[in-house]
Amino acid sequence: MTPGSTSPSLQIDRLCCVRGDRTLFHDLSFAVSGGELLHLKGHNGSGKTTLLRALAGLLLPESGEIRWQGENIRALREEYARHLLYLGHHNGIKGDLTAVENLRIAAILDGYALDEETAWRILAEIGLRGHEDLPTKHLSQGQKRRVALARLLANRATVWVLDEPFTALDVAAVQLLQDVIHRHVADGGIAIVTTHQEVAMIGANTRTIELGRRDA
Amino acid sequence: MTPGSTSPSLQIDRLCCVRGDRTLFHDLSFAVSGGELLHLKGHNGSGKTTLLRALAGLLLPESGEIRWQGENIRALREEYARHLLYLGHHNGIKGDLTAVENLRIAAILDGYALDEETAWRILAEIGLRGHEDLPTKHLSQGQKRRVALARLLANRATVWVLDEPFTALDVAAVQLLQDVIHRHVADGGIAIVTTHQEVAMIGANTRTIELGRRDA
Amino acid sequence: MAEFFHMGGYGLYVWGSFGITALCMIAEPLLLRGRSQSIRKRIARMARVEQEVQQ
Amino acid sequence: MSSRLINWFKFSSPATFYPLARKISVASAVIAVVLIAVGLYMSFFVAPTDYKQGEGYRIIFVHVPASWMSMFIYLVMAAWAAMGLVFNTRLSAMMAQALAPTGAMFAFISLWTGSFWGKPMWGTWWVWDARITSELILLFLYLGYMALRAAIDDPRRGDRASAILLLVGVVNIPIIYYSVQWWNTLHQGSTIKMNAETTMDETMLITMLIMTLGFWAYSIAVAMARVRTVILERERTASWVRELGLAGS
Amino acid sequence: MLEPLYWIIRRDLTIAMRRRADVFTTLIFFVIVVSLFPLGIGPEPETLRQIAPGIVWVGALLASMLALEQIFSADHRDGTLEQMLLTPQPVSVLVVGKILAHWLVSGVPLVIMAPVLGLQYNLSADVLLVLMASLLLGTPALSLIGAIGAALTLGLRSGGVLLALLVLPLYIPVLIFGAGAVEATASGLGGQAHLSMLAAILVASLVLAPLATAAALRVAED
Amino acid sequence: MLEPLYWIIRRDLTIAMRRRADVFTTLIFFVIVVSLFPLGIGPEPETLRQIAPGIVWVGALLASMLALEQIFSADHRDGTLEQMLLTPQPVSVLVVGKILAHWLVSGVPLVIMAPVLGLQYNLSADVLLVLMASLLLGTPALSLIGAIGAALTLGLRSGGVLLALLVLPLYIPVLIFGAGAVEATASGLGGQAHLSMLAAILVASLVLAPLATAAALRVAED
Ligand code: HEM
Ligand SMILES: Nc1ncnc2c1ncn2[C@@H]1O[C@H](COP(=O)(O)OP(=O)(O)OP(=O)(O)O)[C@@H](O)[C@H]1O
Ligand SMILES: Nc1ncnc2c1ncn2[C@@H]1O[C@H](COP(=O)(O)OP(=O)(O)OP(=O)(O)O)[C@@H](O)[C@H]1O
Ligand SMILES: [Mg+2]
Ligand SMILES: [Mg+2]
Repeated sequence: MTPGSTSPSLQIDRLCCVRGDRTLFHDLSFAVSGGELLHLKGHNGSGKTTLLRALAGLLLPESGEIRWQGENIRALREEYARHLLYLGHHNGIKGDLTAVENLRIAAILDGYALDEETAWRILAEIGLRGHEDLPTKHLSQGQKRRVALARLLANRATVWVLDEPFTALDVAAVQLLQDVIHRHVADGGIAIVTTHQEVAMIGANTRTIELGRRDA
Repeated sequence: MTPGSTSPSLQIDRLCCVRGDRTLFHDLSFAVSGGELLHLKGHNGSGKTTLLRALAGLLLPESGEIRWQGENIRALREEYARHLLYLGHHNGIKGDLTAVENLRIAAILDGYALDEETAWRILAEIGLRGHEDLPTKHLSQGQKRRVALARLLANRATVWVLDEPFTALDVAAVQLLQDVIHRHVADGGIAIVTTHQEVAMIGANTRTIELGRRDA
Repeated sequence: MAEFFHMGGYGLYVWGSFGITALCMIAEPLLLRGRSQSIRKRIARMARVEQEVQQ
Repeated sequence: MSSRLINWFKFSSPATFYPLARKISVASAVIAVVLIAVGLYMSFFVAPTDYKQGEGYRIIFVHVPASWMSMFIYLVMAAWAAMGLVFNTRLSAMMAQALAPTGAMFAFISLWTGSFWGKPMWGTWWVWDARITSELILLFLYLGYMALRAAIDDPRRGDRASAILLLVGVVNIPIIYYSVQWWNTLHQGSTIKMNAETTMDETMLITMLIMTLGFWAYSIAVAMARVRTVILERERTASWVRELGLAGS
Repeated sequence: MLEPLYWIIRRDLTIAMRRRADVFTTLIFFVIVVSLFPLGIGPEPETLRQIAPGIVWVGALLASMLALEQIFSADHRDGTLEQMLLTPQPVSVLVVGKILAHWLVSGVPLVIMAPVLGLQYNLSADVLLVLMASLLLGTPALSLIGAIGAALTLGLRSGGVLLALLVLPLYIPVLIFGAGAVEATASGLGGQAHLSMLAAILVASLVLAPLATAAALRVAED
Repeated sequence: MLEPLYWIIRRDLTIAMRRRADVFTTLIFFVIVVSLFPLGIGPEPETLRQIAPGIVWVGALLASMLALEQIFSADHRDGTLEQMLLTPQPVSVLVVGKILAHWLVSGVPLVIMAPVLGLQYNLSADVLLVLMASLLLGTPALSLIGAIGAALTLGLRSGGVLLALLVLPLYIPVLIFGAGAVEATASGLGGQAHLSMLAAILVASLVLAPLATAAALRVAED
């Protein structure tokens, strides 16, 4: 899945994030490289979402650096975006477009073409058969989440940053998603995932980082 | 928790709900009475949210009746509302008010007064100490959910209708919430809960209803 | 004949009025026909799909 | 009494009304064609030339019926909406929905033909006369109703929301009408008044009546045809629709 | 019945105070729109004075309508509206509370600001007084009528513009009598009759609008 | 660079077509606002003809501004905007696409409708032509400038009104030259000079606005 001469690597160097009055974390340093799954843990409000948004380049950290292949992601911008796939609390799909249209437009903006047929196949794989050409606003919570996750199956990005991807999914879908993530990592990709659910994220190549300490 | 001469009972009679083109369920009949916990299961898109909204009186079913103590809830309206507590996918809290203010205003609209002190105690109990007087828009996903759930600790309603209450909660909070629900049921209340997480909702007095069948 | 269409100098106005009225009252049923046909086709397709599924 | 009530509710079911609507529609269409043909003939060949306005006055034969229909249809829609809210019958809302485009069309025709009349008579396409202004507002009310319907995806929700809008609108129509009247007459210097030319010739009156009845029949025919389409659109999953066997048509 | 009314108003005013910018933005919109016209029309004082009542009133009407879009939408989005429909309080009471709070925040500043704008157009003192009176009677009616539209368009994507389409035709009587009162005073005819009509409209909408709004809210949450 | 542009436009036009009502509501808002003024001002044809260019232009300006509120907000709420910022495409290109699509849907109908409204105010044929030309040059400039404001106010609760506040002052030059062109033609002076100024504004905003908007979007998602 990840061609490229050197192994991909993401370095976090003395990162510090502040929201409102509170310093969520500071002097946070770690590195993730190809083939690793990073499971980010922490109680509610410990700063997981904040960290992930910083990793995606959406949020400017207070201090510290995030480096992709040795270069600051702020400097790389579009170059880094080519290798990144971020899924946040929002699904990032348009309610007025069908699942197929959503998937294809996302692919084109990500810089590669996805033909209609492949899109249908991927949606079927993720359990949306029969719902492919409904405007997604008519889907249930879990179905919408699946449309968003379908991008994982289509995408060629190296770094997956997933914020609570398992919410709203039923048991079958959780299983499927776990498999997809493990396959991505086995292929040499990077996955950074938060989840409160004690799902089997624990594999041979899983690292866990725990943020925050229960305060008061 | 539930005073009242007769045991509370909620009857669902030949209910049929249609969304868009699809009939989600029809001829659905069951009854829940005091001391029972109903766990609603079903894959994504099977109609759990739809059913819960109908039970809360927010959604007009295509046909069929929902009866509280033998009378249609459409006829009872405010009378039924007095006994009901519904928590949906939305948290139903104002981002500009603090947790304490949110809790107190909800109580007053529900028809009982909640003094400041009790509100603080409840919020501490649910793990929000130190965040009580921050505007809730500055809280994290899980913390917001906790503010919403604090109403369970303050409320005197008999029927709890909870749509995926465990989303976004960390492990400690999930445990706490389970205890609260079980205590409510033990006290003679009714709880109707959906969740995809295989949490220990299974107790002595738990009934499970499974909606829908995986289509295609 | 030409005199009839001339309408004593008011030709543009009289025919402009009657013309638009006629146009509207003819176009409306035609548009409606299109709408009716498209829903009929859709129902027929739904029935066909259903049969295929059952087989 | 009770049997009549049952009968009524039977016809308020879309499934039973569907075939009935077709019969009504066809019959009205025939009547409309005949009446409008007769009306047109009389408009151009029987009615005499007006001594003051010359041939131009013939516009009256479409203008006035269209104006009347546009106002009348709104009232009928509001009545259906009220019935739908009270009895919770689905068909009522569908009837209101089916009438709206026709009503809007007549409001538009009224404005258009009025302008085409005003230009030769007053030398301008438009004046801010009370009646003209309220006809314009009526068109806005129609458009608002249709836009609201179009914006709501769930048809049952759309039914109830647009019924509320119609009822609010119908309460306001008289207020709007009189306020506009007052606004216009209290104002100094309003130039021209739209006045029905003295006494109307009897043939003119009869012609106008025939055209009005023709428009009326036309409205019924179109509304019934449209309500059939609306029923199909909304009940497309119902078993009775599938049993119609529409595959061929 | 009065206690929940009080609390709803208090709640909404608290929220408004936390975001003080909101209060001013409606006002400033009003000021800008009214000041925009001389730029579009040209600086002739006589023409301007003649059209002043109409322009101030149209400005107030647009400002009030735009502000109205927010009256329920925030509550709808975060789920608090849904919770309000599930309380044992009559919905129309809650609606009255919300409208009243909204008017206090967005309507009253318009009434206070209007004379200043009137000065820009060279209106005399007694005309300004009538202008204020007409706005004092008219803006609550606008809020009440507009709330129906806001409830009907709740959650629809094209909310803002659709609201305008639904509500502006219903605003016309208020506009006519409001601007009419000012103009009549300016031309020495006395605006008494117009003001009484405005008062009548206010009373009628106070009775009917909350019911219609409550019904529309129930539909919107379906 | 052209392919993503094409797809963004296509995407937004598809969505607009799925909700055809949206296209018409902006238009109808324009029609209603312009028709509202005579009700406030009075029916005298001479006064009305005099103020017509200003009113039509202010109407177009308000309609365009209201429609603009939606340009990014839906994408922001459902998270697609966030995703767009994370694509390898230059953000300003995506912004140009979105603005262009938005203008096609909301600006062009205004240009086409304007002459009909001009008729209501008794404008003559050549004046109507200049009115259309000025709107054809002016409305895209309004969209471009307004997009900056829309991006800046993204996600703020008081979005609509705040947007008005930020954007209206920037609209003033467009309004002055736009209405000025029409008025100059009506009074026989010829609107050439005004129209060239409008064209200059359009070019300038075409160069600068997308960059500013892209920067503002990055800030909004922080
Ligand atoms: C855009 C312009 C116009 C509009 C919107 C308009 C609208 C209307 C409406 C709504 C009515 C029905 C009123 C009622 O029955 O009470 C009507 C009737 C009528 N209109 Fe017009 N009108 C317009 C222009 C004109 C002009 C220019 C004339 C003639 C000079 C005219 C002559 C009449 C006559 C004679 C009637 C019948 C009056 C009656 O039956 O009482 N209209 N028009
Ligand atoms: N916009 C904001 N302004 C101020 N403070 C904020 C903001 N967003 C988040 N915070 C604060 O930052 C802290 C961390 O938030 P974050 O969303 O990163 O937590 P999280 O680890 O993702 O929690 P959860 O598990 O509940 O999703 C919270 O305590 C919250 O109070
Ligand atoms: N507004 C709507 N319009 C049309 N169809 C809808 C609408 N809302 C939901 N549906 C359809 O109804 C079905 C059931 O939705 P519902 O939200 O009740 O599912 P659910 O069981 O809660 O699923 P989940 O576990 O994903 O939350 C879905 O298949 C969806 O397509
Ligand atoms: Mg989080
Ligand atoms: Mg659900």
